[in-house]
Amino acid sequence: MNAMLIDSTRCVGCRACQIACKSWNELPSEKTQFFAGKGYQNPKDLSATTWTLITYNETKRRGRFDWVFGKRQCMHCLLPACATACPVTALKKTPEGPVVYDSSICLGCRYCQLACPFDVPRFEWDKVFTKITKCTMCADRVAEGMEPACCKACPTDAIVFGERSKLLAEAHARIDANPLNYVHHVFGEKEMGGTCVLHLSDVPHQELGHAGGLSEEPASAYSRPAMASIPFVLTGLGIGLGAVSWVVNRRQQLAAQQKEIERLHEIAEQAEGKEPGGTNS
Amino acid sequence: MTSHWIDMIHADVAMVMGSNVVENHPVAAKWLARAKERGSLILNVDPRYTRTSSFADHYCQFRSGTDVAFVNGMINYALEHDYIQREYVVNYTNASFIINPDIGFHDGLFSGYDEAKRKYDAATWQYEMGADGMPLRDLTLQHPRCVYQLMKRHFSRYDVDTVCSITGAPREDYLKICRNYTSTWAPDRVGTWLYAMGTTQHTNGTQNIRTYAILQLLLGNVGLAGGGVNALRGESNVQGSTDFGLLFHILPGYNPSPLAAEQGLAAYNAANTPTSKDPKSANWWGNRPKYVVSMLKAWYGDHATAANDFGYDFLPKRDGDYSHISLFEAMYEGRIQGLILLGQNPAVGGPNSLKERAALEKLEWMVAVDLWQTETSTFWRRPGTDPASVQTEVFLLPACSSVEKEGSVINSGRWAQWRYKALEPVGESASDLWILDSLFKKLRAEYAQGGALPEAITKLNWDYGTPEQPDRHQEPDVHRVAREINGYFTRDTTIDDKGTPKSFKKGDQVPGFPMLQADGSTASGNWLYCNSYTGPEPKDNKLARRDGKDAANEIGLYPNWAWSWPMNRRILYNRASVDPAGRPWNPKKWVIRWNETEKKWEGDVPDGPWPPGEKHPFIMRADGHAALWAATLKDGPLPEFYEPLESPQHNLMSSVQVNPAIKLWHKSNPELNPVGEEATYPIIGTTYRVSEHWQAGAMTRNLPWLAELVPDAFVEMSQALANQRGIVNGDRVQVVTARGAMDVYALVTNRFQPFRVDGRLVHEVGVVWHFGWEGIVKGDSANVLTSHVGDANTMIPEYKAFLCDVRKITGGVA
Amino acid sequence: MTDFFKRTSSGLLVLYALAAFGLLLIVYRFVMGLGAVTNLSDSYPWGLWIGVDVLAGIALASGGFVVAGTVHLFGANKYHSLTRTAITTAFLGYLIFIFGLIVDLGRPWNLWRALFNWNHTSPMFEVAWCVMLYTSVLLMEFLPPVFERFKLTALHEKWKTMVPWAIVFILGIFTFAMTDSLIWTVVVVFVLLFWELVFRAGLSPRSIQMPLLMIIAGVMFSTMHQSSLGTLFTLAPHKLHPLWYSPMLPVLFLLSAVMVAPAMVIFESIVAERSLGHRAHMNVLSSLGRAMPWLLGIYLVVKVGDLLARGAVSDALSISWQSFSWWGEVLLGVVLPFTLFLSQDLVQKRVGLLTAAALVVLGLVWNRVNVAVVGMIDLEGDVYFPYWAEIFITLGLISLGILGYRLASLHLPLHEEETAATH
Amino acid sequence: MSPTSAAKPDPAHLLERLQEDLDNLSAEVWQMRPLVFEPQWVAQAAVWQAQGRPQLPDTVQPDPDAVVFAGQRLASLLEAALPNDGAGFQGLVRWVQADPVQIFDLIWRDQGGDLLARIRAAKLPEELAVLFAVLLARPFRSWIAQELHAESRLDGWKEGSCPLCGHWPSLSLIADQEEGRRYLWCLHCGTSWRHPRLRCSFCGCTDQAQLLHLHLEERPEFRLEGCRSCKRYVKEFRSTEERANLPWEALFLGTAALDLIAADHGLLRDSPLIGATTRQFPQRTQGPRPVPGDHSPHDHTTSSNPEKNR
Amino acid sequence: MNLTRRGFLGATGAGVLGIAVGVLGLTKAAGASRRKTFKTAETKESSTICPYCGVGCGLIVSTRDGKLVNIEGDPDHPINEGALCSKGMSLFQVAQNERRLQTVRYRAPGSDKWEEKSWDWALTEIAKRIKKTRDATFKAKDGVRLVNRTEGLACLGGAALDNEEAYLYSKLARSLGVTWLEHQARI
Repeated sequence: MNAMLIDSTRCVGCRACQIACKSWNELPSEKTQFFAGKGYQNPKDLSATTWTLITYNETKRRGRFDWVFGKRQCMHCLLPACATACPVTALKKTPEGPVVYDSSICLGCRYCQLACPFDVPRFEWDKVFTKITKCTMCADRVAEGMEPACCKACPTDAIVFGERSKLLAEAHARIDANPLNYVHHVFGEKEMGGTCVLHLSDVPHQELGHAGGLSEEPASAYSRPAMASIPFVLTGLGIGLGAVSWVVNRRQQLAAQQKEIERLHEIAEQAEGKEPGGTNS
Repeated sequence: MTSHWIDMIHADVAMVMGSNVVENHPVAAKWLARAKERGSLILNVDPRYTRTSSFADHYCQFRSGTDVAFVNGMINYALEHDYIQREYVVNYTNASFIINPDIGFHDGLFSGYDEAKRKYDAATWQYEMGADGMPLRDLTLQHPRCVYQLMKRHFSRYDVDTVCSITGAPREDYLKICRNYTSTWAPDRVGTWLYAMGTTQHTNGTQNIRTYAILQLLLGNVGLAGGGVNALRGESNVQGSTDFGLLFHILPGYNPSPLAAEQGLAAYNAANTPTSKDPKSANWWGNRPKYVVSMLKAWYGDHATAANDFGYDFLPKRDGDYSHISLFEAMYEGRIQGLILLGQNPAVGGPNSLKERAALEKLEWMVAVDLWQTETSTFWRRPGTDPASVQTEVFLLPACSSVEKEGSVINSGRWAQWRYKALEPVGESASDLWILDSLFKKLRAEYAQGGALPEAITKLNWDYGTPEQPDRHQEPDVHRVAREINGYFTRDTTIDDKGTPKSFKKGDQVPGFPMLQADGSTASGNWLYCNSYTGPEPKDNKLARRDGKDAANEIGLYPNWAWSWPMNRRILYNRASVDPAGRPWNPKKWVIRWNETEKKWEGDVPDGPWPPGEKHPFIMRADGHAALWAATLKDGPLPEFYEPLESPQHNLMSSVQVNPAIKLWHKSNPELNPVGEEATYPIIGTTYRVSEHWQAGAMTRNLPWLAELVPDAFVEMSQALANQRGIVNGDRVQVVTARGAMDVYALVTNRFQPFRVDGRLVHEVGVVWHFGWEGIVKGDSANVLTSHVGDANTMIPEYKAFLCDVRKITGGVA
Repeated sequence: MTDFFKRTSSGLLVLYALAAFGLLLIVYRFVMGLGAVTNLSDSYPWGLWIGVDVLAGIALASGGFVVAGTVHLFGANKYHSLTRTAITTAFLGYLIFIFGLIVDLGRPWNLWRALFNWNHTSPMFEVAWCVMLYTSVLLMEFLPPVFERFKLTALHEKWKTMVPWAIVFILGIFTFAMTDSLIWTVVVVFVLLFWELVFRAGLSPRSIQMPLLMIIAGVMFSTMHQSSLGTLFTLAPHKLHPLWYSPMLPVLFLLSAVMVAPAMVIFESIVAERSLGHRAHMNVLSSLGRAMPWLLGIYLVVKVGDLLARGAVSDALSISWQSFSWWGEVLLGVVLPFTLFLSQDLVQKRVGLLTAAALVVLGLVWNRVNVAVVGMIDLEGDVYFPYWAEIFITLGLISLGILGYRLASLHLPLHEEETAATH
Repeated sequence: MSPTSAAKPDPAHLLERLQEDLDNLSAEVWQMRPLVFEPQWVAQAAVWQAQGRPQLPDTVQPDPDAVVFAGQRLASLLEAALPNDGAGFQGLVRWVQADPVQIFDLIWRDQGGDLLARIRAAKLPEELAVLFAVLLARPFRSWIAQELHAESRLDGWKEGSCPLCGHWPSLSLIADQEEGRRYLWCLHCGTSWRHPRLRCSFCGCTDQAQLLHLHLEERPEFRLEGCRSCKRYVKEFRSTEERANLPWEALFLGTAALDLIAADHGLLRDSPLIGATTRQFPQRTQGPRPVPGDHSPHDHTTSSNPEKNR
Repeated sequence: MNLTRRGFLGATGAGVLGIAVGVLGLTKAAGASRRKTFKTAETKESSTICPYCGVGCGLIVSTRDGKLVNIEGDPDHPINEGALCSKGMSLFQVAQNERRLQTVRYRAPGSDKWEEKSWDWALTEIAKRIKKTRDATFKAKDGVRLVNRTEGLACLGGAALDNEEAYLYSKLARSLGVTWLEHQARI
């Protein structure tokens, strides 16, 4: 299972990765104006033509002012919320690691945008023949035995590509090697059931623009109880409704027969009344 | 750079001052990161908290323009605590030299200052010579007039409190920087100093570098692995264009271009060839006549004979100052009719851009050669100009990019590397080589019918394998040019090479510049590059070598990768990295080592073949010793602090407000050269670059992906200043100086903090200068704000400190 | 044409105008893309259309299965007269919903993909299947009046015999699709077949006008997707405001759908009576009205109980748009109608019934909009307000629905007297 | 898909199984401890590496019964993997079973000429027989490589040939995960070593105009790097896999189509199979190296200079 | 890496083992007949140095029949070891950019637009103008001293020029007697 380890302490904010991503995926540039973040952040956020973004954050670290850079992109979760949500499996997790998207079967319902806890999938609002766009961990390059374009471009090796277990070990080794220099938490190790993009940082991860307060269970855990109950509810209803309607209709039928019988009696009595003094009961 | 990029890894402490290495040389950050992993400290001193500061271990802010005060204080700190490598200083620097008895320094001025001419007479700064013609020395460094004592007295005025008051640096940060950096005085610890335009672009730019050199020499860091004074140059071949003399004051190989007073080659040689009586001084510039003659032979070939001084008379003799500022001042006065530009964009990059753009209109014709339609090529239709009123003819020739032509470039670390041609030039673009070659062919044809001094052109030795009629599909043979630069024998000669006679045939390539002769038997376009192309075949082109084998000392010299001048030496002055007996100061990271048994040097190419102790290490200096005391500079033998031309603060060190030796253009050419006062322009302004754009911006603002990252020019200011002016992040503001104004966005940030200077708060703002009216993203260059005032020695403009004001643009005024 | 304008009442004119304008905008949407017609963005992928057309639309169409269920399954024959109108409303409601969904989908031409690319973990997958199949069930329920109108008795008889087997088949596929396991499919099919045989044997087949199995299927499908519309939002714990987010969302959605059914029927009958002149049987409606407080009460208890259980009371008491909107929904939508329905005389009068029912319907729509739009928190603080075109398209669709209903009730024997006449 | 293999399972499965069998064979032979590792080999390896000479110690002789075992296992293994087209193949199996030690001895002491003579005498399919011999010696050489390279470093080695056994590389990997660095791989001992890109591994020519990269139009990631000056080539591919667990043998056999392309372009396959039989120490001359001839039999006897060919 | 997924075996046309067997000459006849002409392409790779800052990073440019295919960092280059910064990464867009100047342009005095001209015309005109300006402002003597300089002509530029180009530019300018010779090193 391939993964990426992004160490924001090594990132110097040169954004070679943003260019490499646009270059390899041939994404057009956006009309941007001035800056969006606290530093030179552009464009403002991920978009249909920007699949990865360096965030510029001014913060305090150990009492001193610091300027730290985070990298926003698809986290390629192990059990992705978007794949769980997508009604037609247009988004699915591949064994090699990347979560890939197939526009030929996508409905465009945008449920994946709602479900994604990291707010990553983007939609082409301005086009008629639209599709969902997001970072694909360069699945085509990985398939050809190459590492993703942003890993290849990073001059200070802040982004490293490799086997997830190995990268996790490397991340913890780095934390143990200089404990003062890192927050003792690898973002992505457990979030939403664990992701294939792991972040190391010397400031709390939320300050780098990463989503906070995420649970450790995968998204499917939220919808599983309801979805799992379908067959039981179906059968239960089938039996229950059938029984109730049977009982009620049976009773009504009997009541109807009873009334029928009584009506017959009345007719019969009226008929007797006309003859010698019927015993009107 | 005296060392090179990879060498930074060996630094125990790396000082980044006057440079934003992480933003403007990002890949260098890789080597600093590895140094950091090895546990070395990165220090960063910058008016603004940049990406380098966030990368560094310690950061200290200081007011733009006060670099001399800051580092003089560090020198004083080192001298006071005796953090100096004594053996290195005594043996290898001129600390022990005695100075002329009449030397004096009073109230900020050295002796010999002529107020009217604003010039020094350096007679009183010279060494006191002994009877044998050798300078007097006191190795105990006690003599009151020895350089060491003069320095102690001079720098003692820069105590920590005064320096912090001038520079606005917080005291504890300043002390932390001093303590950490001066810790490299120990022989086995070494510090490297990385600087760039932040240091040089001041009125006392040269003295800024002098302070670094003095401190590095005192700490014994020059010549060692992980040491040296390293200028991080901004362009891929600015080192090469300087090596080949594209500056008014030098010819290729740093030989001075002839002055009007130097009539004839003999006079030139006499004036420019230093002599030394000290047998132990190599005085390498003593070989200058060989190099100049060889160059002239390369230029004028057979026509250059001893009789006609090898064509010396053809060279133009200059009189006065022809630097960039004087050039545009002359152009403004209409004294220049024609301008040829090869890949330069002064309309954005030049200081006081409004005056320079106005000057361009005075031209009759202009030739611009570039990859893009630059601002300079369309100055005639810049915003606010009526093209009809501009009578200049403009030729805009399309040049091809670096991947569409073959040739070599030399990087900041003096590695000359070969580039292969991967693609055909796009459209009708052509390489600059072809353009120059074709232009010359046309000129030769024109001058065949006569004109002023036609021989200067027609007799040029110019044949690079292209037909007489230029044809774009026939490139000049770049290898032939490279071989001419290296140099060849013009006739069969035998030379004694260290005793053994060696004979060469006519046309053989010269193996190295020690073989160059002054008698015209050798020709070499640039002596520094002799040894770069030592054979007739492309495989002898050392610039194209790609062998990654490291030298024996395994410190990342990579001697077989490409080639570096001189003679493939990777670290300059590396003889200073060993003690007089030849033992490396720092055995763990030795650069060169004397092998006693085999009687030869190991490791890097040494500064000269002599065994240890036979020659002083600083071979390019006449006396062979590093210059703590530099008598050749125009504004003082020792660095003295003066305020920038436009400064909000009077000089606390002396009554001399501004560098006494600079030319004051606002007095000689007042038009469009006003100087702002603090009253109307209270805020310090500076200019800088961002990682995503490059120089005048043509090469990046025309690229959609880079344009998207930094789309607009902006001014960065502190939160305090923003609050004071009612400005919010993202507002359109106007930055205005006495010379010009520009509308930009305001980036309010905590990365700028006000400075406490002389007890009061002073604000500083910084503006990015890459922008112009061409390209995908447009704007204006911060150089409409900067002024025509330059450094005393180099005339480099003072971009980094001026006075400005920032006003919020309210309402409709967009 | 001119007399057409004179003849139709001003109200109808407005409906025709809205419907036409809505259709025009829909065409514009498909020419220019979603961005040109909506204020939707990456932080608000779902807006008014999902809130109103989808969530509220389906909930309000619950009348169909609730009324049919109570009448046919629970024997409450007195509401018999309402079944046909309720089913018509439901059927038209679902058609409008599907049309609205197509407008909202980015790539509607792939809708059929849902049939072949199965994803059992996705609530949307279940909603898609349920809606497709339930619409077909509704179509079946809707057919009898059509047969009667066009006197296709042969078809009617064939319909009666074929429907049960169609239902078994539909439910079979549905179960298999949902569970991907043959065992469950067999179980469900067995149960249904069992009841069908029992019904056939026990009750006289002919006498039952409506095959019970179809009604059961109607109720089953509705329970499925009314609840799974709620499950949709369980996947977005980090985005939906704690006031609405809860694991009980499916139950809340189902309960509110059931609760609004009678109110919708009341509302629609009274309105239909005014415009179409069909006498609404006050006694039937008021008895429905009397059932309302029970439903409102249960829903309120579950909703508030769930809020307390999740400890989100503090959010309710805090000052924010969300809390105002929550209180509005609960007070106006549930508590006020609860009190109105309790007062005996009000239940008798048309006006009273109409206002109370309208309030319940309004409350339901408000709840759905809250969950889909108001409750969505955006980190960067963008605020979403529907673009005017979105509103007009929604109005256009609703008016189409109403016009459809009007057409149906004019031409089809939906009402009591008509059915009696043709019997 | 070619007719013959239609019946058989997809060739990739075949190759994958062959790869696993070969790895298992090496593991089994290693467990038998056929060789005694002498510590001074490490020091000697460092000295030889500095001189540009392969590190394989020459005075070592694995014990014969390990060789016999390897021979049997290899024969059975190839029988399963390769299609048996009539007589040619059966003869080979019998030839191996007859006297594996003799074959092993020839290949171990790199007596290529004698080995070829015997193969031709037995009228066996030449290439496959040599492949068989190489695979026979492979476990023993790779064991030494394993032990040696645990201690002695390889990064000082700048030659194009194998640092351990001196043969020409059979495959070239571009390790994209390590910034695109290039590693060459030797079929004979399984060693992979770092070698610069844009440089012919055979003649060291760095004139980039001479180098060419040919590949199938739609599969650019599998290509061959050829050199116009010395007319030789090596097959090259990109991967982010760890070098240790790459299926090298399967890749070598699987990319045979590239060999065909090379032949079309007049690049001589200085067949590592034929080349295997002679341990040339490539004298790195800057210019094009004399082409040692392709399939045509030529004198494989040891080169004239004994000291060189130790 | 399992081979089947990679599918490269299939892609090489015939069943590879058949080919392998063929190529290895096991069954020479079979091998030859199965030979399929493969649609091959040639990728040329060459090294270059980044035109932006002074670090001098190495890059590898790959082109396929004259068209730029990819630019990546040069892994064997000791300074950048295959890494690049944002500007280096964008070199692809310098080589392929429709905003690049592709024709010779001339602007007549007072005109407000460019005219497209041929190279030959432009070079001839420029040579004429240089000659006119040089001859007009050439000063052989300054008083008694021989100076041979022309101050009417200024030459700017070339920190991005190659060394060989800078050398020829310096040689040409000095031969013309130009003293106004400057470039970016001083600004």
